[in-house]
Amino acid sequence: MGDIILEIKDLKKYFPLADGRTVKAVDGVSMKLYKGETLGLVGESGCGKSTIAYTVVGMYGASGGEVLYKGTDLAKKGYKRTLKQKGEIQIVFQDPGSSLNSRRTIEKSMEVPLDIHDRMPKEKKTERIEELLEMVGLPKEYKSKMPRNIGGGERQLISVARALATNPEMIILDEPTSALDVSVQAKVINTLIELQKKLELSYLFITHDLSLMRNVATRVAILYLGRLCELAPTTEFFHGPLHPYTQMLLSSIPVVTEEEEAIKPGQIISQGEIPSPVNAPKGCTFHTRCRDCMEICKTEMPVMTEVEPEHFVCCHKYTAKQEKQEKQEKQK
Amino acid sequence: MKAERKEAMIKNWYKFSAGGVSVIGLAIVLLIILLAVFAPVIAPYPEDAGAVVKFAESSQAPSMEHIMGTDTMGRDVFSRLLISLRGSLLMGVLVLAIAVPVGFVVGVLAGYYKDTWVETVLMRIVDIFLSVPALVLALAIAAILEPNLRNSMIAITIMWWPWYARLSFGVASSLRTENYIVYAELTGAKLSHIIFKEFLPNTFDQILTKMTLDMGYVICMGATLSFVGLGEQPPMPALGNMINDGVKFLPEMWWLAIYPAVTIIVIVLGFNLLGDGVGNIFNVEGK
Amino acid sequence: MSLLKSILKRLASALVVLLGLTIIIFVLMRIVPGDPARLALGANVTEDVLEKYREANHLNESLPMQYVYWLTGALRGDFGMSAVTKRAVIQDITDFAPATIELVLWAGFPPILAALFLGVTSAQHKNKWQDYLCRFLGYIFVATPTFVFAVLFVLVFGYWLPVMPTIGGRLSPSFVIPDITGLYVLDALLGGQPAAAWDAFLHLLFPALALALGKTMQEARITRSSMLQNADKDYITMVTSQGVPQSVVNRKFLLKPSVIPTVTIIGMDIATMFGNAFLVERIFNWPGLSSYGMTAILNKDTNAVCAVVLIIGLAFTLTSIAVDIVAMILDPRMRQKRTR
Amino acid sequence: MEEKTNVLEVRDLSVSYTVANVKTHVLENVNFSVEKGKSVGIVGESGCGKTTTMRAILNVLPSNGTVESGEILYNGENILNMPNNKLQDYRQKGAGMIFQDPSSALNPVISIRNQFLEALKYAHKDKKLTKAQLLEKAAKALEQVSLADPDRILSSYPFQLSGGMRQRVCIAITLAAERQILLADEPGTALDVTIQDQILRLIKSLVEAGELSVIMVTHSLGVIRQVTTAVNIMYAGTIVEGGDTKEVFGHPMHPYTQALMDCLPKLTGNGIAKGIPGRIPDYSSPPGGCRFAPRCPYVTDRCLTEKPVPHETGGGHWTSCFKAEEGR
Repeated sequence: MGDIILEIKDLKKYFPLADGRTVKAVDGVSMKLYKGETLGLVGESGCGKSTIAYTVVGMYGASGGEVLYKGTDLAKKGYKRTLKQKGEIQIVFQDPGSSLNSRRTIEKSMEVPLDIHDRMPKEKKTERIEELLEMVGLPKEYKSKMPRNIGGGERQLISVARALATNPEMIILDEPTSALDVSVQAKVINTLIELQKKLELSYLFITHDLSLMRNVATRVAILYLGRLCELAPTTEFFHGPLHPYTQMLLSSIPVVTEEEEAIKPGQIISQGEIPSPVNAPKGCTFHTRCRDCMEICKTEMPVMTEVEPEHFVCCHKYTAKQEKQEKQEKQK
Repeated sequence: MKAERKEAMIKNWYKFSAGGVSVIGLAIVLLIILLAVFAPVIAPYPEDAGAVVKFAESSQAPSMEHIMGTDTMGRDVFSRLLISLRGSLLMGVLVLAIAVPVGFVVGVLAGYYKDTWVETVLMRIVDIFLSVPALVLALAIAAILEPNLRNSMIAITIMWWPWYARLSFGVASSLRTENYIVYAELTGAKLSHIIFKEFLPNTFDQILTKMTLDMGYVICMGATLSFVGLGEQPPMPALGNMINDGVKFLPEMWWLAIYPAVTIIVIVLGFNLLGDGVGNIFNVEGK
Repeated sequence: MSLLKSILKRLASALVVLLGLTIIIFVLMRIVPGDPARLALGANVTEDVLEKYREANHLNESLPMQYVYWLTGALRGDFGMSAVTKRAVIQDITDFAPATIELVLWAGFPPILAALFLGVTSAQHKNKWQDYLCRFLGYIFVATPTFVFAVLFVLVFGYWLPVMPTIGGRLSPSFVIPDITGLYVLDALLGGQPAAAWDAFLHLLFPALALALGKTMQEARITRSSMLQNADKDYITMVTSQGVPQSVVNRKFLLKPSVIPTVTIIGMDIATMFGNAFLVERIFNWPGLSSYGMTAILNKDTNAVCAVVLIIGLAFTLTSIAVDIVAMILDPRMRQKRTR
Repeated sequence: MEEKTNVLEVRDLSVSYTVANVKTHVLENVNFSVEKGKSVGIVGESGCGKTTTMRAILNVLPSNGTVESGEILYNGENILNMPNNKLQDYRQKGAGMIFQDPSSALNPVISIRNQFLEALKYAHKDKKLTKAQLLEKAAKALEQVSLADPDRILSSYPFQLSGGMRQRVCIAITLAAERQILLADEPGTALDVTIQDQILRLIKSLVEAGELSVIMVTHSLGVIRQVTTAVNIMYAGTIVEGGDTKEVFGHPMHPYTQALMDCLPKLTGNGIAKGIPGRIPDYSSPPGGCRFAPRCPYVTDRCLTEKPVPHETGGGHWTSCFKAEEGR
């Protein structure tokens, strides 16, 4: 593994509600992002995946924990990000309809980061914009088009090009293709992969689509109700998912081929509903839907355990096993 | 690119003229502007727009010589009407030229800083101005100041900006979570960039539509003030004071009040129809 | 959030707004050029008298203190003396207010039904003659300033076709009716005098029409366009596709969401009517608050102007709260949003 | 083998819209049918005419849409020229639709309870059910779609529910009517995958119990494969390939279907193809020949001028493509 570019430590983000209750959107999440890798952050609605992204990128402060970017804690109270950091951490949003100002040309939209981070004369700016468009595989004539005149996939590519304008080190991809058709998604994803190789970018890829992560991510992290359930290198993750929620998630994916069917952990029928993050269940947040629920799960929060190298699970089933093993080893 | 623009023009014209009536509105508005601009040339008796007395020609019914008749001082109603258009249009333009930018900035700031004290303070101020009928406060302000055309404009401007603040507030507060705004923020854009480069183009449609409609309503309110003597002072003609003078001679000398009254209706109608067409281009619902 | 809680919240914000209004009014009152004592008492009084007046009216205190005194006075109903009528302003107001209230009530509420009827008819006969007629009249009426309506009515119904009662007043002098609510039509009916009620109604009719016509057509237009817009919405297609008969769809599913925009602008419209009443009352010689206010404005009777503006602000605020409550009942979404 | 009865049959359906005076030919000669107690899927990407097809089946096209030609047969009768009362009857008891967009399909100012009651009153009007019985059906349907607290849901207004809940309410309203045919337009798009799985299982079980015939349109090939036994691939308003679901997905023949399958990220993780170049054609002047021709890697002159017709390759699997027909 290479250098750590981003480390999140015990990150918490709570939102107070008008009626005095709080939504614990992110409740103690820790993970690392290595340079040049793609970390897939996967989960269903209300799991806090977007909240993590927005906290990292600085849309709002953290309620607790640290966000260490190259060793600097960005989430520290009162810390103001430097312009350089703002340029190095970029984001691509989900909705192609709203990521570009519909009333301004592509060129004008792409000038926004350039004017802030890299002031240059008009001609050079035009050159730079054309270069960026080329990097994402779009013809340079696109610069004078309006967003409504191009397709959703192309709009997302423009967002990517705009993010590249500040020479970022790390890009947060917030469901960049979930609003797109698969034939369009394919082009965007391939472009992202190429760019990553060429520019050594690190991606924090937020999505709900596990099949997509199988093909894109270096490592996959699964979130459920503000907490991390499982974190593992992609191949290992798909061939031996450990957390009961991960297994349920995998088995729920509709697939198109027999080969894929074979990978899915069979016979796990999805049950129950995702509880509201306003009053998340006590103990393990998943225990209300877990088919392997034990007494301890209802009261005690499990902790993240490394069951195999780089494969972390947060579940009493495995912590118990781990302890047993350790005990046995000690006895030996 | 040129073809694309041409296509957009054709499409916009189609949308504009879809109802049919907007074209009539456009024609009325153009006609009024032309008449106002060239009033001194067109008017048969341009000198009648002041303190002139021509007893020989007083109180004549409409005829070939005076197509809208003359008033008790023998002044040509048509000439006075043409000259009064200038003051009315000027009022519309100036009032909006001040009210719109002020309202826009206040509204966008409040919308952008929604749920903070900035919104509370700014929008409460707007609410206060909107808590009394505009006409009442405008009347009060105009009365406290010296009654003349300029002060009536000031009074109307003070009452008019809150509407644009409310409009811009609505747009800005719904757009503030749009990703391009968030992106500009995160990349480190200045507030002025966000207001004028991001919000302004998106508020433009609605503002332009409302401005077109409001031209008519501002002129109408100006006429109302001058009707009660709080606008342009006699002997200078204004739509309102001409009607007021004419009312005293109803019903015999009906032409004194009726022509200016119809003129106001036509002006407001023209801008209304035009505004509907503009709204159709942008898919904005008029008032 | 519960309906009650939303209403309370609405009331609280209205209170803040009214307080702000008093500040504006006070500032207006104080920017009048000249010495307020001199303005109130006239040119030919001695410095001694002026000083006494200042003392009595706290005019020597700082401006904020003056405001506090004025506000506490206003809250007790003490707006000072009118320079024109030489009576306590509050007395004038209580005398003149019912006439304006009666006028605005008639102009504001019954025409809503007409507006809804016209809007719905227009929408259901889209691009037929009914629709064209409604839209044509709508354009013309909306473009006509209220005072022009008033002048035209006086001309047409006063002189040419004299159906209007002799100009001025609320009731022909031959009738005497009990003073119960101050609303003459109602009072006459309560007093068992249908002929007087009819007479009072005729007096009311034309001023009320002058106030109402433009707004009514505006409301009709909004109803029409929201009916048409909603008719193509998915939720209408959904019930149609479920085999609910068209008439039931229109009545139960389309009408309710479509009248909400109309209801929400009624508050604004009634507020504007209070303003337009300033001219209408003057032209029709209607002895109301607005006509009183207009006289005060033209004579720079500051105490009276401030009181009238404040009272109208209050009336407007109460009306818009009432309208908001109706809107909240009709539209559950509004209970959550902060209104205005 | 038991006799096949088509409960619904769409024949040569062509639909156009008029937008700003321009006519767009969206659907072109669409043909498919659903057997009693079976499920049929239509897959296609956004803008291919899936929703238009569904609306046409219920005769609720938007006001600017027109059926140019074709017929839609319900038990042998064309619903496009049915008298009003029969059409009403068909909508009440024949076919019902789950709308795609849950945020616009529910009336914003009417409580969920009343929306249920009104719909169910007409759907069950022959049975003379009481209000309580109707509400019981509503509650049962809500439970079926995994909404735990039916009473709370019933007394809510749509804006008080999350997007996923609203979508399930829409599904429940349609299911509770117990019609013969269910038209499901993207029934899982707004739902989380674990919840979507529950809904799909429910629909599948209803079909398997023989209670229901389903036409499901979606962009997700996986969803189609999970629920339906027959599939139609739709591209730009035309159906380009059809047949048994497993067979079509196992051996796609039309270049569009093949490209679509390649673009789909799979759990096996063998990468994603480059995508399909170009965009869906402009419906105001669609290609004269095969509508996929401008984007097709195997295009020939014939494809540009001549419209391909369905060509069966055995086992009910057919495709409209000259490449398959010529055996290239």
